[in-house]
Amino acid sequence: MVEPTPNPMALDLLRWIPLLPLAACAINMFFGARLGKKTAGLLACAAVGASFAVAAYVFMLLPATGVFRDTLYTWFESGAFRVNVSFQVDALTAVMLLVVTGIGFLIHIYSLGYMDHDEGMVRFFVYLNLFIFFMLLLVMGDNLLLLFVGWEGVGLCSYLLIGFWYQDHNNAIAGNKAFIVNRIGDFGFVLGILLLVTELGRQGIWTLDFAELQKHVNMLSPATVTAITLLLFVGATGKSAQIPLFVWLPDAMAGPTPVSALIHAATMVTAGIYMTARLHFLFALAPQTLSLIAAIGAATAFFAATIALTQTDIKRVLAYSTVSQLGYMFLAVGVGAFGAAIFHLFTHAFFKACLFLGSGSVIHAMGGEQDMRKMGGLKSHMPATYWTYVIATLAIAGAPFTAGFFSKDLILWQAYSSAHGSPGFWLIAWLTAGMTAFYMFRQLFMVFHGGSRADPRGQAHLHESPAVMTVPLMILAVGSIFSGWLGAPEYLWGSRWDHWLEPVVRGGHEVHHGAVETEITLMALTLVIVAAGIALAYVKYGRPRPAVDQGAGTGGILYRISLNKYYVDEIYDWLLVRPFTLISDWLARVFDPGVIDGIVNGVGAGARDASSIWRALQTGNVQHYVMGFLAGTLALLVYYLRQP
Amino acid sequence: MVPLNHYLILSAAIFAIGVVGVVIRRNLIVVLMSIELMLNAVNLTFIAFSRFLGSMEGQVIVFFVMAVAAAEAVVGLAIIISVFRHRQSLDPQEMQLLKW
Amino acid sequence: MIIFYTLAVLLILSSLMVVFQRNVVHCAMALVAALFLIAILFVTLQAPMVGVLQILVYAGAIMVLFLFVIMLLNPTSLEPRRGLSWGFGTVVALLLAVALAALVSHDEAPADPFAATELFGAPESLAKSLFTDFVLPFEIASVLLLIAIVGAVVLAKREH
Amino acid sequence: MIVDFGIIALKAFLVLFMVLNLAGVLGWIERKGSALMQDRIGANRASILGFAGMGLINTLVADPVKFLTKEDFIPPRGDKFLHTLAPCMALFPALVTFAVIPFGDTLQIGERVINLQVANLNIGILYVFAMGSLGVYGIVIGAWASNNKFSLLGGVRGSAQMISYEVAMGLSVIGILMVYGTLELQEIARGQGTLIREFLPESWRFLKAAIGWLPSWGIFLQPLAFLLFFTAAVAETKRVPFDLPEGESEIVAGYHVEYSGGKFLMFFAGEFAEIVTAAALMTTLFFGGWQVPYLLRDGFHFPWGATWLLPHLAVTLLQVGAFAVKVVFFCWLQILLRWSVPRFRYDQVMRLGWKMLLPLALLNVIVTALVIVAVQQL
Repeated sequence: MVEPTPNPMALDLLRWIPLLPLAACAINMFFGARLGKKTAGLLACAAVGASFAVAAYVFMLLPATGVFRDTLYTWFESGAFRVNVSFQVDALTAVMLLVVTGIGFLIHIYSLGYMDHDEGMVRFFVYLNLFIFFMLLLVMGDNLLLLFVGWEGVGLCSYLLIGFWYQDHNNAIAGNKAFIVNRIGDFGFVLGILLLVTELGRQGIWTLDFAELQKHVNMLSPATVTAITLLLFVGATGKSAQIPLFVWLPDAMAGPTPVSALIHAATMVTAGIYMTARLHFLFALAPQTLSLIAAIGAATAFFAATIALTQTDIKRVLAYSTVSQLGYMFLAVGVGAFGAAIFHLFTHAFFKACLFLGSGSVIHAMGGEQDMRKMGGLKSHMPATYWTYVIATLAIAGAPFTAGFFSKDLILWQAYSSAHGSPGFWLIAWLTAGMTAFYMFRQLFMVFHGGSRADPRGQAHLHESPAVMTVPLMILAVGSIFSGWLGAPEYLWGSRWDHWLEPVVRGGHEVHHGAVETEITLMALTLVIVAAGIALAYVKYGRPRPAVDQGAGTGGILYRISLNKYYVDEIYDWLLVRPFTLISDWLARVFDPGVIDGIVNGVGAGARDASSIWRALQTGNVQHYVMGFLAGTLALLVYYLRQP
Repeated sequence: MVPLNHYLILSAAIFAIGVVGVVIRRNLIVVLMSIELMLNAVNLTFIAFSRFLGSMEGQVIVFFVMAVAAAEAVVGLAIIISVFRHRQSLDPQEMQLLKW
Repeated sequence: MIIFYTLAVLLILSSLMVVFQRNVVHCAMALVAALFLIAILFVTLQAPMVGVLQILVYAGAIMVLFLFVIMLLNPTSLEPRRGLSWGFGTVVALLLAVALAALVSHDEAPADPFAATELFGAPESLAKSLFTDFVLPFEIASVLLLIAIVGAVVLAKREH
Repeated sequence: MIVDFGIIALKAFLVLFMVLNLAGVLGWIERKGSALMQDRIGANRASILGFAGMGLINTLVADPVKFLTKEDFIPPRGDKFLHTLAPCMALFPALVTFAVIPFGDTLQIGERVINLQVANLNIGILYVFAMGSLGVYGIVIGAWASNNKFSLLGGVRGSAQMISYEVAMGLSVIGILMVYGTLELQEIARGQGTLIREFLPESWRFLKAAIGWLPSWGIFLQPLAFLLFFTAAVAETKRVPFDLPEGESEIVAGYHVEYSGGKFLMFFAGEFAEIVTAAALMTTLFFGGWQVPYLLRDGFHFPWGATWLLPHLAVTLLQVGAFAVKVVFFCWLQILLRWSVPRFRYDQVMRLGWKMLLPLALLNVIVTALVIVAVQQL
């Protein structure tokens, strides 16, 4: 069912894409202190910019159905099983490359301004470069193991960056939470990889190369494939914050805002999507898994959206919206529309990064204040931020002819029309779209419109961010409009996108297109609910009024549930954390001292008692030893004398 | 001319005397000296053999034995000094801490 | 002939003094004497080089070191009377002597020495074999001595 | 056979006689010389029938008599045997060393060729050092046997100092051995009979022209070695500025505090004998021994070509005389030194020995080896 992928062309250029950031990271790590903040930051940006240039160049070179490969060396080889450290670039990877390096570059520049006052700036850029390196490893690795290395690496960097301001205990806690939750997911991921290897090995195929896998995947029994894909998906839920492992992402907002933009919106959290798309040939063979993915995606999307409705922390709103958008992507994956998923990933990277950076700019202006209830009326103070924010908001809400519009509609349409899709999925996604529009505009109004609710000193402090921060915002804003136009539906100028990704995700689900008028109707419906959402937001928050937050159905049970995020954290705490801590506590206090130490000490004591007799021989007196030595020599001599 | 055996017996006797010193003396310095005595007994055998078998190797070996003996004496005496500093005594019987 | 036996007797006497003198310095002097006698034996065995080295290294350096240490520590109290061990030790040692003698002296041992040339035992020949066949042991010995020096300094240095 | 033994015995007696008398004379030189330098009159009391002979009577007659007639005191808690043995051990090495020092070339009487050297060992120089190394015992044993804290201190100082400087001394001579390629002192002395140009390769014309005419003495071929050897030798004699073991002003009289009478005389004589030994060694190793510049077996051969033939006996006498003159000169030099410089501090002595002489001597060895290799290459 799968034609062999075209033979890869060697291109030594590739290795520089990941290696440049790594080099910058190393330099800053060892000499950053001496280089000074400015130089270190510029160096980091330069490195990422350079690798972006290379990536763009490679992108130009890349023919429609081509694969570039650059093998550095053989990592390890045991018997027939051989893993290379080698990079490959095909259409899918190319897209990811552009997103990672491009947006990464912009965010680096933005960070120059944002982290200006922070004395940990050098450390920050070291982490950031390291993250870029691992992310590139993740998307460029030509085998599952390399991908996994990158996967773990980005997890590590995310941990480091969430806890960047480790002086505050809560940040450290948040970092731990993210790391641990990810570990749970990664555990499943590892199991999946192992299962895959062993099962294929059983068939005599020892490999992890994607190309090889694609060739031989049909050797596996459906049940096995289902198991593997499920396990892999567990990993994906961890990394991409899906139910049930999404809880870490909102807390991850403890990190600096550029980090939230880069890692927890644009790139890392999409690793799960990328992984599923990369292994689409595998997932395509497991319909049950796909439907589960679709269900979870839809659920997450809806669920997160409902939480986002009521959050008051500017970054948390964005965080939940990220979760929700990721849900969209998984929904698309679930219905077999990998192309659509990647497309939304692509556009989402732009406007979500823009939103985060905008919020960062706002926080910067508010002097660290993140509570939307204390904001308002910033429009006049920071126009650049405001307008870019508006554009991004429109984009994510799915206003016509913005990026979000195209990608989201594509997903909705696929959810409805594709073989795995169903009206149910469409309905959920549709409602979610409405809520998205509502909470995004709620945020917009609360932050930028109306009168300022900040205390006088804060008002005095208000200022537009420097160009180094606003310029990236503008670029991203432009991106969040036009990046979508690549994937326009058939009834408009038609999609470059699918054709572009065709060769890669071919063998995924042939998306059979339904009737165009249906598609248009659905699109219209979406627009309606989006408009409704916006209108509602305006009614509730748009018009200037003194204290905003008390509105919005105060005290409503639903409101409180949503505000408290469905008490998920508390539930997990009761269900998992508490028992776990109790058990380990018991082990530490009772089992370890009693049993483990008991055994160890018992052995020691036994030896000691057993030796109590012979110990007397060791008098510690050298001359006694000499005596024994002498006796032995004598015995030997006598023995030799008795020889004839 | 003196036969080889006599040299060997002589050195055997000296060696044994040295052993006695090592075993019975309760003064580390004397013990060390007795060891030197034993070494010299061995040297004597080497030289005697090299003379009677007409090969230089014996003398070469003695050369090395001397080097080793020098090193051994130096380190041994250094140890004795530092031991004596801590416990004003040279009696090996009083230095029995190194046991169970 | 006579030389050898006189030397032998003196040698044994002085060695006995080394072991059975109770005064450390007397022991040391007896040992010096023994070493000197052995050196003379070496010379009679056509090993003048080694003999002189014996005096130079043992009598000249090592024993002086011993005396130096004896004086440095100057153990005021004479060593305690020997414990039970000494009777046993002597007996065992005597046995050892007998056994060794019995072992080493067998009949086919050459009675007459090898007809030595003029060069035998001369510095040239010794040096030749030292620096050709035994060059590696030679170097190792030098390293050993270096290590010994360092070790001695470290050990004996008074820790401040 | 008998005659040979007779000759050897004669040589031995001659040497001993010369050395001991020289030692005695040195005592006189020391006292009167110091008086001269310090603008005193010095020993002048003792006289026979009014004849004092500039103190000669004092030092050569009165002093020995006084020493020999004094009570020989042995400390009560001391060790009688060792206390008596020590002075002998102090004197013995200094004297036996002379056995291998050549005081002249071969003397030919009839067809009998007599080597003007008591014993010709093929390991001569090593023998010298071996004997020298035994010199320590005199001090150490004497110091310990007198059971006196000052003498003990002196003994400790002495042993440390002598061991330290023996090392430097031995290493400083290695260069000489490399240059003349032998251990035999007689050979070394003969090796110094030629001119430096013999040691230089053809290609070094300028150097040959510049210094080629010098006699090939050790001092010219190994100047650094001489300085080192001289210093070490003076230190070995335990005289000012290296008289730490005695150090009157610090530890009364050091190792021979408790000595009097004949034994003290022996220490005294031993010290002067050591001076003579050192002088003789310097002469033999660095100043051509019995060589007279340009004097060969059959007479003088000057570098500019002139020759002046002499009879064998005259040549021999000249050479022996030259040897004697050189030795006396170096004795005088050492005594001069004693009255010219102050005493080192103990740490200074150790630093000088281990941190200056030793490294320099090693350096000298290395450089010499390199030069020799270079010369052989050319």
